[in-house]
Amino acid sequence: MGYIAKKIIQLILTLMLVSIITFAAFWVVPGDPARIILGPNATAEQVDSLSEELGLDRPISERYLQWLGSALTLNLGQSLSFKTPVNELIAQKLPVTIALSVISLMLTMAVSFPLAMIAARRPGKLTDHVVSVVTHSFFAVPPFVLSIFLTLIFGIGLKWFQVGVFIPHDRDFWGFIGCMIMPSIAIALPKIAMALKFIRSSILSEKEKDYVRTAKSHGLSDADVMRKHILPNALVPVITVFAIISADILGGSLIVEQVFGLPGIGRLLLQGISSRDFPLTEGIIIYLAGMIAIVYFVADILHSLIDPRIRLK
Amino acid sequence: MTYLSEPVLVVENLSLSFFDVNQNTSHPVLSKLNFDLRKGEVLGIVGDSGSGKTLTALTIAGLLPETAEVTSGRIMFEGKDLLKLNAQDRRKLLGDKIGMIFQEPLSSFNPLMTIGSHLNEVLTSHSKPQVPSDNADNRKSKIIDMLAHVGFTNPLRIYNAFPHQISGGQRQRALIAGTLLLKPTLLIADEPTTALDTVTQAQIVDQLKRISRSFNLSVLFISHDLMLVERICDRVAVMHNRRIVELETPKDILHTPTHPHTAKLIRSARSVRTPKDKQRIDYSDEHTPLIRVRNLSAGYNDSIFFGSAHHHEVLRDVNIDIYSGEILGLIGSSGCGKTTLTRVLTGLIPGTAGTISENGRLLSDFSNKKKSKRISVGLVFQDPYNSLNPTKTIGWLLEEPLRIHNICSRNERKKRVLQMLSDVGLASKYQNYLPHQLSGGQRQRVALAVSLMLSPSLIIADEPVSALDSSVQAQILELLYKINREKGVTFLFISHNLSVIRSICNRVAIMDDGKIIETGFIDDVFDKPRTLLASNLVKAETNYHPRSMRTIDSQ
Amino acid sequence: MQTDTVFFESFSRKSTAIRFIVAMMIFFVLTSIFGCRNPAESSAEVSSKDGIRSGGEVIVGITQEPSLFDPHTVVAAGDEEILFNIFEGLVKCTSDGQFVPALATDYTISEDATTYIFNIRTGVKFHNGDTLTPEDVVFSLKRASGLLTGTALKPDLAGIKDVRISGENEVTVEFISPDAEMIPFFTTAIIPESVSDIGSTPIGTGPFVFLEYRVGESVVLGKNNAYWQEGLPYLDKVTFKITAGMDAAFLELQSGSIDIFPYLTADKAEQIKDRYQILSGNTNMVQVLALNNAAEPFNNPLVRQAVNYAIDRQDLSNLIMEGQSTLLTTGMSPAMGDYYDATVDGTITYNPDKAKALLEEAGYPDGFRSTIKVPSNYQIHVDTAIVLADQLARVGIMVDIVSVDWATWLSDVYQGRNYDSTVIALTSEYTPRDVLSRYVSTSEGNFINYFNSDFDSIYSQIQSEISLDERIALYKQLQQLLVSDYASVYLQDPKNIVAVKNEIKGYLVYPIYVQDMSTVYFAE
Amino acid sequence: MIRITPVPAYKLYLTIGGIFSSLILMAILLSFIYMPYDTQATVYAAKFAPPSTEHIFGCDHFGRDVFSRTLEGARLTVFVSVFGVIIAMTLGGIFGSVAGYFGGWIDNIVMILSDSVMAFPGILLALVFVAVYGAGVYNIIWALGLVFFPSYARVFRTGIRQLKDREFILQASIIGVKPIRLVLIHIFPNLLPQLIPSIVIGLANMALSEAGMSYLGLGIQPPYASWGKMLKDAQSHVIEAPWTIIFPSLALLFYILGLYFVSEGISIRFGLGRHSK
Repeated sequence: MGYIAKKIIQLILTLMLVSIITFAAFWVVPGDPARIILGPNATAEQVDSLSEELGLDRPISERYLQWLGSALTLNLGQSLSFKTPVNELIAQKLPVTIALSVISLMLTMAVSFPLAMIAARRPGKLTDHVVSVVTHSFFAVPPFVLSIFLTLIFGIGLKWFQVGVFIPHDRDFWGFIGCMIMPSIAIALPKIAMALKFIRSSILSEKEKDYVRTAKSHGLSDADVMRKHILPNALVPVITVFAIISADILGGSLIVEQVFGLPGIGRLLLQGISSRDFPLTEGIIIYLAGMIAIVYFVADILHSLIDPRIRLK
Repeated sequence: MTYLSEPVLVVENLSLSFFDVNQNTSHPVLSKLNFDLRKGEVLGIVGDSGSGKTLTALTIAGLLPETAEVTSGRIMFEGKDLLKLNAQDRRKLLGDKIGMIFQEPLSSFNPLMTIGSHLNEVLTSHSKPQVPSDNADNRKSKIIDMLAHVGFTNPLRIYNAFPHQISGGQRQRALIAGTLLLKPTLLIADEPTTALDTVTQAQIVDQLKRISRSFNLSVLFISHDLMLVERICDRVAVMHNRRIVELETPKDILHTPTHPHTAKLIRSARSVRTPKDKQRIDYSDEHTPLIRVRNLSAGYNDSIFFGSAHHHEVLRDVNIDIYSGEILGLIGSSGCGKTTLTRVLTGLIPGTAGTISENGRLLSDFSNKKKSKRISVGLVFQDPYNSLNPTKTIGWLLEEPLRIHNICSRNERKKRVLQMLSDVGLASKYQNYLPHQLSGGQRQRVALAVSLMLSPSLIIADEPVSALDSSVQAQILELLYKINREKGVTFLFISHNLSVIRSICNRVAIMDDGKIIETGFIDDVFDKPRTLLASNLVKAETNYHPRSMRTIDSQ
Repeated sequence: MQTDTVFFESFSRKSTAIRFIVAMMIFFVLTSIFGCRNPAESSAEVSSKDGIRSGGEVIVGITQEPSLFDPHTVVAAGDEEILFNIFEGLVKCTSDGQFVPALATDYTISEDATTYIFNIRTGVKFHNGDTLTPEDVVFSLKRASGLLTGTALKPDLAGIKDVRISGENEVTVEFISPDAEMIPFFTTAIIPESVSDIGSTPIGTGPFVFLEYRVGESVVLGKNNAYWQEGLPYLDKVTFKITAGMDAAFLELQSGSIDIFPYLTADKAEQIKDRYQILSGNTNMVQVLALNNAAEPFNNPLVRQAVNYAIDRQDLSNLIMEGQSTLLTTGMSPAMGDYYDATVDGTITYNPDKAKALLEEAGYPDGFRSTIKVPSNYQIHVDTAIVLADQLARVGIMVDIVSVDWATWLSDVYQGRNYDSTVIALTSEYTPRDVLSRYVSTSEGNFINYFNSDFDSIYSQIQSEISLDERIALYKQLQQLLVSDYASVYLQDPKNIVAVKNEIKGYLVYPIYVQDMSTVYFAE
Repeated sequence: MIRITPVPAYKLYLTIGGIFSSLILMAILLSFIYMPYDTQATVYAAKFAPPSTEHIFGCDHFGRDVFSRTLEGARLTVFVSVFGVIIAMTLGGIFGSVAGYFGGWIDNIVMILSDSVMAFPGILLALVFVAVYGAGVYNIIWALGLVFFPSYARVFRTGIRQLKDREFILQASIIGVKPIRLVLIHIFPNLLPQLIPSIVIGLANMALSEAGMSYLGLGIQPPYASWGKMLKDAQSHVIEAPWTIIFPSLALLFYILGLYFVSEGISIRFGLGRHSK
């Protein structure tokens, strides 16, 4: 109980800090939202009247406190440029980003675990080296370049998918998932190298633990030793690594969304920043930071569920 | 009688080597081993680390690492050559016909599984279809029976416990229970008691002995402790340098060693126990002790979050006097507060109440929260592999105390380092070595040298020899002794090995649950222990080495 | 050895975890092959007439997020692209830059150019079914000109004194001062008086009806079946798909998932010409290397002159536009027709030696160091800056390119005027006044800090001048002043290159920033 | 048993890694000594010129020599990643050491601070940073340093917490070593096994992040070349001028794989925190 309470306090403090950092950033970044909305040809009067309409004439500290006050009631305010409640905008875009991240994460796991097991089967041997060199080659290519190549090969060349077609999840759920596959691959490929490296070394270090010898001396088959003893133990540190990877994936979707033309939260965020849309940006960042913090939180809980040494002191 | 029974295991001409992928070379680790093990017999294998005794065990069990290669010989077990069996058949023997227990009882268990599920695995992985009653309930009751059999009074609790929730001795017994579940014919015990404290050691060894008798079980007992092996084994094989150099009954080995290495082992085991003429120390009342600790309490704060702290008291009202020039022994079971006491004495953590004075001068008064001065103290740790910074050369490490206190010129410092190296019996070339290039004994010498560099009035030696091979142990004890006598350095000597304490200490203090419960001269405490704990400790020690004690006494 | 079999044995052991993993992998492979299908096949009912097939859907790629749907407050060019199809004014711009009556059937301008009288078209219906009335026209013009609230939503109409119904289907607009050039501004949208929030429920009289806007995805328009122009539009549905940028859009073009894409670069167009028709037209844009006339060293006319001679406009046009642009000398594009002063053509030519000499004369024999601030969201301006930097380096002017985001550009360069030089395209809607008003010293848009009192006085003269010929002459004088003062370096009027799928016809390229979808159809 | 590896694995790794890394190093050296073409010279006639003896890597959409730009890119990318890592490590080292050494509430504060930074999508922080202070080599280095410092703080903190109670550190503090010397001289060298891999990963991440930022238009300012910037510029010409994307990609691949191989070789050779015994 104390553990969870501590984590929740930490979560709240983190989110507070994140919102303050964002606020501070907006304080120093040049640019006037009203001018951006109206463009260069608008007159000063137009800009002023829009500013007043949007409440931009008030000092930013007052705006922040007001924002904070309503954020505590889970109302993130109204977007300046879209004149729509931020919650509504985020609710529209979040499924895309979450689906993208979850699929990428599953893909990373689905590929990295078997590969890591193959590599760790005989460390230092040819397969091991081949696997790590191949995955690291993917790691060495920026995600947007990977995205472009994937699009060229599978979208334009082989026509396995239609470039730029996006099917909203409320229209056709499986079609929506289908649109996420290629972007997910682009996000997941570099992460696989990272995950693989950690899982492999975790398996290898568990393999050398004394309990493995004990299990073998009890007559367990190698496969059983791997499945019942090595993998569960190897999983413990890997959970943390996957929490970090999840956070990375969330950040990485920002760029990949651009290439694949997915209307995710990342794109909304870039718009928020470039239009100096304070409530929108602040709202999205809080959501993203909250999601990342929750991922870490879940990782901690999982950790304690798997490992009795944390659970039962 | 055992000599007449048929052999269960015959090892013939067994050689093993390791292949180093990085160096692309192969080097031998076992050379032409020959021995046999009869039904119901306990065969001991002793030797220093690196002599090949553990590898012998692993070869028989078939648990060698991938880089190992059997280059010659055969291992006949119940009439079959184990080396000719395929991996699966070999595996089936393990746990069923051949049981194994290991040194480190904590890491021998998968931390994520309960003891019960570990033992259950032994049964399920050897499930025999012809046994109709093989179901979960039966298995559980079988396991609980076996746990009771190895001496657990509350087997159900152990069954449901996770490894970290029970003590080392309990884990080791649970492990033994696991190996016995399928009634094997051969048990390989690889240093099963080394990591345990004296009392538990004695219990486990007795248990093994009893089990061997009641199950008519052949045991291959591996240890570095000649005296321990002597106690429970029918025959002893001495390994040295990859070979078995001697294979005899314990009696023959002890009395008529034929190989020089055996003789050396015996000598070092005995020299520890040879009473020396100890320093004459003035314990009269008018003589102020070097260190006087009064009503010392100390503990730790478990910081939860931002200050809200929970204090956990470890030391309670500790009173202890250490006299100049003496070697004071400190005994106590693990977790009794010995380590905390050393931390407070060395100034690593503050106490919460009480005083420490040096030569009658008050140094620290924790009750008043006065800024305390440290006593000049050196510390020698148990694990020589961990007590030297692996990234620095020996010379650098020795020079560091002088350097940071800016004690003398550069050249003078170098000179003192060389002097100190020769004082602890190391050649001057070692100053350019890194710790990992040194043996355990050499490192312990360096550790002692480091703590001597600032000429402290007190050196706390925390189990300084327990991690070393017995032949090296004697040398290090000898060195401590020499330094105590020649330099007049005072020692607080912490150990759980009572015979070591007895042989080198002037006085001994017994600690339990954060308190000093008994202090006195060695002979007084050992012959007429006043407290129950002290008498238990002494009893365990004498049980443990009955014959060796006799040997010492008879000389 | 023994561990070889570990992995494969674990499969045979039917570990749930591994089965799950395998199932996931199969799932991914299958979905990646079959998952994504074309969402909608164009369903078109055929009503053939001159090879025009009525019906069908078209996807138009755009790169900017629309922000406002209120036609009177909209300023961003990207928004007007879309709104052109929803709203209409009394007059309408055509693809050749003419203004023809739309919701007005005809109009007359009084002799003194202070009164405009419009005859309102009858039988026009708004998208909500209401009929267009003269009251709607009066409401719309009053709203736009600020007669309702006091603030002119359309500053160009701020000179309106009164709007009134002057007869059956006749609306009269009175101006405070004479102005003969107001017709283009009557493109201002006519909106129904009954709709209170036009921004969220855009209802107009245009050929297409607003259906849906999904932030970051698309704006969807449907056919206005009751459109007053007989037979138009042809298409059932138009989707303006918001892409993440030119590069993302180009990938989609290559795969064919966008039907029409404007503002393409020439070399990109070259790559897709087998599937797309490449159309091009003038944009009436003035791309300029704007020099801050108030800051060192560009406050020195000699330096500005030197920079003008140091730039090789043809080379720039070749590199950036594959030559698909009109080179400029002054601050107006030849697209402005009669107003353009063709005599300035060729007065400034690439002459690096002269540039160096001028620099020396200006006191910079070894050149100087300076910066170009470019808005990073416009690739063309960044590219232009790269080429300019190279060309300027050849005469000793070392420029660092500082790319800033649009928001920073607006606040630092446009409003703060805190910069040495910048590359930007000056767009103008319809009139020469739009183009040249920004050089008046008091103008808000005069971010280059140009000051010439002659310019100011000629400009004020124009406003009261009624004679068209006189006005044209005065406009030409202004253009010459810009050249002789070397106000900035006028670079080019880039062509608007539009890719249109081969089977789609009827697309018209406008000289203004609009996408007219009413004439677009699928060929038989 | 048949041994398939005649060459020890670490030698193989070090050799390949050495070849890759030295190619990049040579590129940097070459860029200082001899640059075949002005990297910023725009030549219409050479627009999209394919690789030839004149331009061995071909030319880009402005007719700039890709080979020269790749050389310049090597300089910039390596500069950005190395100094980014140095800043991240310095900041992370200070914060992590303080947190790990003192523990308690200082630790809590530092960790919440670094958690907050980590909870930010990294690229976003860099984005805000660049929006405030403008793009440019030095700002990018600072932005990347700031984004990545929490992960280094964690490495240092965990390492120091583990080492702090190790006996040789206790020994050092008993003989009177002051905290700063203890951390710098006695602890840091022992962190190298954990630090070397995180430095390598850090260098790779910096190079990749720079590319990502360039993609969003926040990276290295034109007309200067970094590999990331070149890739971004080249992406729409993949089909007509594949050389504009292939060569910078290869350079990036060599850089990252070279680093990876070298660190792998080192860690196998010295058995740093690994399986090999």
